[in-house]
Amino acid sequence: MSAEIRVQEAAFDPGAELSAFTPRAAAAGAGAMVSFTGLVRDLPGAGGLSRMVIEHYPGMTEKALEKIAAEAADRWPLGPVLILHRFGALTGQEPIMMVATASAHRVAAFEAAEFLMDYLKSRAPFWKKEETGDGTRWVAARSEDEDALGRWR
Amino acid sequence: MSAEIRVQEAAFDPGAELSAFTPRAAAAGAGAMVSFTGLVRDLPGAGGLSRMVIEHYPGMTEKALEKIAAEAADRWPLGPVLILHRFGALTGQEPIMMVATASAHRVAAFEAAEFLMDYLKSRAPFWKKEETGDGTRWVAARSEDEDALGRWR
Amino acid sequence: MDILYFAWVRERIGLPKERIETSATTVAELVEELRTREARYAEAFSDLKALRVALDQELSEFDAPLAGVREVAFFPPMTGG
Amino acid sequence: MDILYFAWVRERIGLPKERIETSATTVAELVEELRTREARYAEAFSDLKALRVALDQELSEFDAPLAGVREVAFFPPMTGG
Repeated sequence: MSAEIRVQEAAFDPGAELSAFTPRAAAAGAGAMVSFTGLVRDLPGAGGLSRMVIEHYPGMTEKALEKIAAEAADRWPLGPVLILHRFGALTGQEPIMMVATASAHRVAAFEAAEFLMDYLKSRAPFWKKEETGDGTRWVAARSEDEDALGRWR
Repeated sequence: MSAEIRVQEAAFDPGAELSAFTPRAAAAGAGAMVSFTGLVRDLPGAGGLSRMVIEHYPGMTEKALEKIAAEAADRWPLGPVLILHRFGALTGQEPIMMVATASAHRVAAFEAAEFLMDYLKSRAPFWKKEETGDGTRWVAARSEDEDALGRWR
Repeated sequence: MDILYFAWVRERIGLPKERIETSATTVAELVEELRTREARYAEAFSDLKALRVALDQELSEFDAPLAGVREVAFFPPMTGG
Repeated sequence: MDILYFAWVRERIGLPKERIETSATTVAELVEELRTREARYAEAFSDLKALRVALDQELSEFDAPLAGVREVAFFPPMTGG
């Protein structure tokens, strides 16, 4: 397993990332690749989302993501792993983050991607703030996200 | 849900497909996109895989894939869905097929992609033949693939 | 009625498609009729558990009736993805 | 010891980082000390269940000892992804 971890302010194109990931997965003998991409939802209706600002904890963020990737590699036989997360100001419909996994078979690639997402949601120090026509608010953590970790214990 | 189903002989780039899929997902209000890509495994060792040939049942293939996509859309609130599968001769490390799903939340996007893959494996009329240094053989169906459908009943 | 063969079934029988006249009323009866034709058919249809059948491009069963069916396809379990 | 604040904790306290001298031996003691400082601290730390703490950039607990710790961070539950 070789993990590529990137925490960046710049926008990215999920397709370009998958194009770069594919030959690395293939060269590692993978038969299955899974990618997950999170997008800023452009909620319709009054006071729709106009902007999202993501704060993070430089230093701890990278350590937390490395740890999550290493734990995934302990549980499943993985080829390359990508974890990419933006911070700063984002507008509607922009990609927020992405993970990609590769393995010999599909179940391992799917499970590892879900594991990375579940841990990233509740254990990596990112905080989202939404700005709408009605004002700004910090996104509240959802108890379902904490509960999702139960699957992996 | 709008499903894009493609059965083609031509090679494709999973990244380019995801680049095209992303704005469609974002425009549909999706916050989560999942993609799965199957690759020809280039098995090392004596008689390694030199070529894969995929046969399919023109007409039935498209119908079966449309039906699987429609069933996924009945089960989860989905944005666009992509199912793309090659036939004909493929060489090592080439992408064989891809599915992509989009939904408001990650669990639906993941589950729908896994559902599409499980049904595609056992219910869409494709057959793989592997050519190695030792000769050619039709890939045998795996009982785990049939068992995987039990999750969705 | 058009009969289609795929993958190793096609290879064993030696052709992808043929048109036949039959009075078989079920898939199983059609298989019995084909088996008596030649050794290559008998061999291809020796183990029905290793085969799948589609009627007019829909997966079906060996005890299904053939009334109104225009296209029957025989093939091994699918291995896409 | 460096104390860092993130998200609404940072906003309520009004600064992202400060250096303090403390004789607190656990996170809980440190929180008590901060609460007595000013109303904005008392408010930020009013409900510990709504807070998380990291010691030297590792998630930790409020009853954890502070011996040897150089950086303490307080923040709400994470909402990445």
